[in-house]
Amino acid sequence: MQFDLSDEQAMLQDTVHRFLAEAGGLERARAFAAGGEARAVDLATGLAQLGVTGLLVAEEHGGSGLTLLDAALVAEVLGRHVAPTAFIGAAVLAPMALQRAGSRSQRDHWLPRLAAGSVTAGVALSEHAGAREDAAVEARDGRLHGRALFVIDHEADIYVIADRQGGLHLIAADAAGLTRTRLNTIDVTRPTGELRLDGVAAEPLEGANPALIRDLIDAGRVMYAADTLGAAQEMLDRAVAYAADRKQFGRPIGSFQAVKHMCAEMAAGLEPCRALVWYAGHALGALPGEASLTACHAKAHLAEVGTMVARTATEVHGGMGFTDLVGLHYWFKRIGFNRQMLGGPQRVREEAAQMVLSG
Amino acid sequence: MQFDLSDEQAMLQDTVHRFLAEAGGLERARAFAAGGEARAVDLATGLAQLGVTGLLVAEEHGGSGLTLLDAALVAEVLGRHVAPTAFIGAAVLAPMALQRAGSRSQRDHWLPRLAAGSVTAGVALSEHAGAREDAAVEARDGRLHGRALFVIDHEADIYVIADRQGGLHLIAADAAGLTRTRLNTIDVTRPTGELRLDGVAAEPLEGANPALIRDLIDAGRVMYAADTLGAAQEMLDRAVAYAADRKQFGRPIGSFQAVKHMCAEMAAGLEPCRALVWYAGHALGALPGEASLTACHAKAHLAEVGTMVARTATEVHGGMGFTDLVGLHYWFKRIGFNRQMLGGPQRVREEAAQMVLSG
Amino acid sequence: MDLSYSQEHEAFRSEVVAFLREHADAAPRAGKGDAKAWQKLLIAHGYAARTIPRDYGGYGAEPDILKSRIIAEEFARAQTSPGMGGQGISMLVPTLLEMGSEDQKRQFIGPTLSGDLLWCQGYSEPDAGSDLASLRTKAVLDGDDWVVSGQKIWTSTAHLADWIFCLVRTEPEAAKHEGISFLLFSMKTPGIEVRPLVDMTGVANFNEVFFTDVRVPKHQIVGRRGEGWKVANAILKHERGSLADPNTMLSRLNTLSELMKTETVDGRRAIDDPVFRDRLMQVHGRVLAMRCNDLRLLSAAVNKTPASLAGMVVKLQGTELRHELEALAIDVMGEFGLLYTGSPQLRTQGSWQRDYMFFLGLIIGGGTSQIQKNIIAERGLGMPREPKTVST
Amino acid sequence: MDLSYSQEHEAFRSEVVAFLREHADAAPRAGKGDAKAWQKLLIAHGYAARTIPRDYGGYGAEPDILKSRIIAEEFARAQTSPGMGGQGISMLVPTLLEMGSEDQKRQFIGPTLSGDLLWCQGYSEPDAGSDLASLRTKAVLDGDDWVVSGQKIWTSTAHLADWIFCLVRTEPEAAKHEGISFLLFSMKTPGIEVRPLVDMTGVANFNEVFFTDVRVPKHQIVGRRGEGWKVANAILKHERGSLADPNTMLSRLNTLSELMKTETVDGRRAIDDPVFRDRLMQVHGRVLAMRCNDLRLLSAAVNKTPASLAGMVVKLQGTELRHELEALAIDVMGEFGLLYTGSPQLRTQGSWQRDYMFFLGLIIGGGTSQIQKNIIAERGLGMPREPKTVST
Repeated sequence: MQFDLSDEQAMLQDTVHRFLAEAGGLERARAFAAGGEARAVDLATGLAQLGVTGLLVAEEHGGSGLTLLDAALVAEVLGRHVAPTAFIGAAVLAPMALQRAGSRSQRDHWLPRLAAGSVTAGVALSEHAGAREDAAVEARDGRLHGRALFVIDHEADIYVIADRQGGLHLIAADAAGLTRTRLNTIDVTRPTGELRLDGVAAEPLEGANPALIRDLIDAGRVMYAADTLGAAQEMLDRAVAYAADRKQFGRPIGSFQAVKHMCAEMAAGLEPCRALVWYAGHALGALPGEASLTACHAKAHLAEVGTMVARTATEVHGGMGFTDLVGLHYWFKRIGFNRQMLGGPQRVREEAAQMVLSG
Repeated sequence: MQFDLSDEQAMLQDTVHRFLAEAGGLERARAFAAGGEARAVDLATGLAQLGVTGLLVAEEHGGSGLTLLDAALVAEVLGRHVAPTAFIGAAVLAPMALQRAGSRSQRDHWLPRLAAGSVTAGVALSEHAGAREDAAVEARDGRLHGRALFVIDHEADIYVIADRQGGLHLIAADAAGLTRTRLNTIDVTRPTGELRLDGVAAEPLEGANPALIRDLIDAGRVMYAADTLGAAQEMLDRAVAYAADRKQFGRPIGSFQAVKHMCAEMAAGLEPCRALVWYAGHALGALPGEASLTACHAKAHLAEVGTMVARTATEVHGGMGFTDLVGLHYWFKRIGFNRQMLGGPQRVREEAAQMVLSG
Repeated sequence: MDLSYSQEHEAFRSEVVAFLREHADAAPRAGKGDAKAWQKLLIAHGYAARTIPRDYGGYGAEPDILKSRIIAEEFARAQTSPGMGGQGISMLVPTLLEMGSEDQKRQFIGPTLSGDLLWCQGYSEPDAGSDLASLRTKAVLDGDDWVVSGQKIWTSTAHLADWIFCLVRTEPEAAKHEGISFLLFSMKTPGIEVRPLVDMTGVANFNEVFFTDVRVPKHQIVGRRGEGWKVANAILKHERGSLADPNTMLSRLNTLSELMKTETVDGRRAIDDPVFRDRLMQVHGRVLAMRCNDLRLLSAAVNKTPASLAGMVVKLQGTELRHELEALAIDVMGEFGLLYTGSPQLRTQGSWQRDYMFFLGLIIGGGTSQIQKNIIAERGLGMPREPKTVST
Repeated sequence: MDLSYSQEHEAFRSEVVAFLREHADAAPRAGKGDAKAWQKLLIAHGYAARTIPRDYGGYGAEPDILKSRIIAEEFARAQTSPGMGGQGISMLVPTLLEMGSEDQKRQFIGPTLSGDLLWCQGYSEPDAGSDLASLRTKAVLDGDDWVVSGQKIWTSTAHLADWIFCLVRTEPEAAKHEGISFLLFSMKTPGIEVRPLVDMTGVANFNEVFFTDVRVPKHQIVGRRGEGWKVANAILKHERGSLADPNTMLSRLNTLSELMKTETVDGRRAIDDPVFRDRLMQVHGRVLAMRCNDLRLLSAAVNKTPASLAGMVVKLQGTELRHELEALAIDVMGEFGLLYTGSPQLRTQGSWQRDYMFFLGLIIGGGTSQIQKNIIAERGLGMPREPKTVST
């Protein structure tokens, strides 16, 4: 009985943390935001070398065959550093899809490339977590038609695309009939986009089915929850540090009870979230009967607590939190982004209700 | 242009306030709670003498012909003193129903008695604000059948009863076929009950129709909102006073920022409620197009703010707030009672949504 | 991450289950049955007083947090009394083990464990709540006796207790934390008056206790004169967050779900109302988070790793969450949610309103939410303490 | 209770409506058109600078709060520019009228009203925010000039302004509130550097302003040396809660309702989702309360009756409420709610995200919510001030 991170897991987090800190942390995100890069190549390369891209890929395909909990732990660190890099689509959902539904030859071809980071995959399945504007993808005769919104890790070489029936397909980014549009969101660290598919030739993943789509969405939701955990923890830490440093009325503002209680409320809300994210990450692989429900709850609860922390930490920073100077808004916006992707809290709770109340 | 109380209205509130304070305020409620009295006769008599029972009754019938806003102002004072006395049914809804739907002879007979307080009327129409357990009253051949729950001012001589179709009927408390059951609620200051009607002979109010039922419910909701306003204001005032008096760590607890901010949050939430209740009370008579909507909003918003104040004021009182010693729970429970009667906040908001979004 | 139990622990669980199958009928239920006999049986099998040395009347096992958890889980599952509780067993016994004299251990622990000696706790006073160390009940040495005068409040079982463990001021000249001593004395001593303290739920869950020249033999002190604060803090260490137990909350939530399937408005079930469903799921998510947090605390205790912040937030979050859960149930029932003791249509014995109020009491009691937040900020997050104020 | 207007006021409303019908085409719109000519036309008709004496370039009418409200309402209804705003007109002019010398009034008020002189406000500093009186920008008298050095922040129109009204420390030896003076000077004076301050919305809504030996003629002081705090507070009195205007909120809420009729998930309109409906109505109820509160404040101002607490809560409640309204809109749009500047599918020009952040800025700015709560508690409820702390 051990409900805690293993030494290996702690080390994994620490390794990724140190790499991102050395790569510049917030400053790297700022540079990315300033524009000019489609992808932060240095981060992508470095993370690939650390094995992050191959985390979930089996060892036979050049990965390290770790679990979705390990992936969630990495997502947490990426959130903590507002890292402007592909991950949830490219390193979690795409390898999962290929591994579970790809043919032998598809796996042999793509998984080593994904693991090495030489190919980056975007993932289009948002419509299965609530289709906006009636967007949908239809597969007919080996070709895809329609429109996919809010593609995860949009700046990619290939895309894994879910069709309306729960099938999955691979297409190349330069395929004929594909129109890619970047959707500028508040979170400049994670490019998101729209795909318009006008009879695009696609390679089906034959093993795909609605249950796999469900698993992908569960996994994606836990990753967003974990990312928010990291981002919110960082905002809280910065608020506490700022409150110790900043003086008004001749004393650190952190010595005022109002500021203290704001920080205590953030900590009280956030600390149990850590265990919830661990549990939900663990359940994805190890507790199939609980995985969907805990994924929904982790996603929704972290969305709510994250929003509270994002706002409160900004308030603790006073005017400085509103400016670009301390860059706190990068986390604020990342948390806001995570809240809506793959279903806002209310939608996700209704899914949970259906599981709990029908069961 | 004057959005404020007139001198007469301020005087009305002050008169009722002074009477209730002299009658013992909280101690009178305690004595009532200790049991033994079906009605607090001293309060009923005194309020009748002050004209409270005849507030809405026309002068020709011995009342003072005031407005529903004036009634709301009285409800506020009754809430402030947790007065254990009939009002919303006996002095507001029953006279309204009789005045609007009664025949000449019914009005001539009953209104002077209601105004004088020699007859007290209970009102049964909760089913029109959400029927629980499928309770309902059917009128057939001049007789009433069925069951009415949560009768307002249950300890009465006569009852005004709404049937399922929106008709209204008068019955005597000692009518054959009537079974009255007291429903013990958390709020011991306002007796509530259930009527079982087994072919009870009833006198119809011929002018009744669903629009009048709607108006009665609107008026009742504003009265409950006003009662909560008074109760919450009293809780806030007591919390502020207690915080000034109570010392811990060598200083009044009111000098701690945490306690200060709890009080400030109560005040910030509650103060705009006063204007909302005024407006909703004024709208009942003067702005027919807005009356239903503002009644819903006043009811729901005061329910939410009232709940927050009830809890926070109790917390400011620390352990003392939890005991019976300072009696704070009488207001706490009265606010809790007002929250649910004639529709909890969520139901009432859905009614508001239907008005706003269809309009 | 490994949520499974070892073979040894699984075997232990089987043992407990077997014991319960055989003996559960002998357990007291709803106030009926021989509680003391049951307690003795539990101690004999190591299901109560498990780690207390045999010399003092316990079972004498090595501490094993998982075994303790297994015992608690299986007794809860079998809905069987886990033996006696109360402040004597949960707070005084561990304290005596740590700070008591050998004589005190031998005299008090055994009878306390067996239920022959019931205790109450004399801590809070009307003017010493959050600021407990400012307590004023005084004890003056007169010959071989302490003479105790003053008043305590929030004394939960004072009307039933045989003895009291009590904080008193013995050194009026010393700094406030250093003038306190920790006395033990019989509630039958002349000069003690117990008055029940009715609270907002309508029940006397607590008492006030008045002392007028109560004579306590000099040796009935734990620790030395002026060490009472230290002794009291040793006790606080043993106080459990069990009142905000997430498993209880989860079962309460299930009861609420069932209730929502039967409560209707205009013929529609509450469970089919999307707004109530959403509120229910908000609470559910928060309860799950607290349950995972609890698992983390258990694991940290087993593996002796730190999880201090995770522990510090339990009381604050748990009591608030439970209060809100009860509030939701009341809203679901609407006007029926208002009914209280004595009403024929009462739901779940009126427990929703009662617990709604009782958990507000718990938010306040045992360190108000404001004090909890101070602790989380200062000890958990290392934020600066408030500067000393100029006394006025 | 009488919400009707008198005949005189109804006649005045007709006048305003007629004026707007005739002239609205000449008003500047979306940054286009001759703003100064429009401003002059408004002053000439008494729809701007209404109560400022004619001698100083105003219209010279008696104050009439209802007429001012009617002007505001009708210009808003006609979606026509109500003339120039800005800190010069809204804050400096009233202050000069109250505290300025005759020369200052004649020199500055006219050009400010006509838009020929734009002002910015030099108050906050990096280390003087909530604790404004601790500001450190200093001015030292050297011959006939003040020599100003230091830094200001949150200076909203510094890059456009011709002049600045500025708080500086002139008496370093005096108590902190008594060492401040209020200076006026040109932003073209040598030694001033303006740096735009980009905020979380991605726009430079504010600036930092740096002063290096800026020489300001001695007579450009309002009030006397050391009276700056008094002068500043006279200004604060004139600062309006217009940023949390409930009528704006109501119109924003209507825009949101319309949006909810077109946003869909899985083909279902957001407006048909009961949980969103409930949240919308919660906000609606709160906005109505603030609107009624506003009516009460208007009435109190007209009738010169006190409504101090009702006024004190406006900033706190209004900014929080608006922030939550915007948050609801983002949730309603879901992933579309994330889109920001430059996206083709952007809703309402991205204003929901922008205002969500901007109103968080307003919660913080102009006295954080924490400071607001202190004020409500101490001045509104008369609670005891925090005791002085021992300085460390």
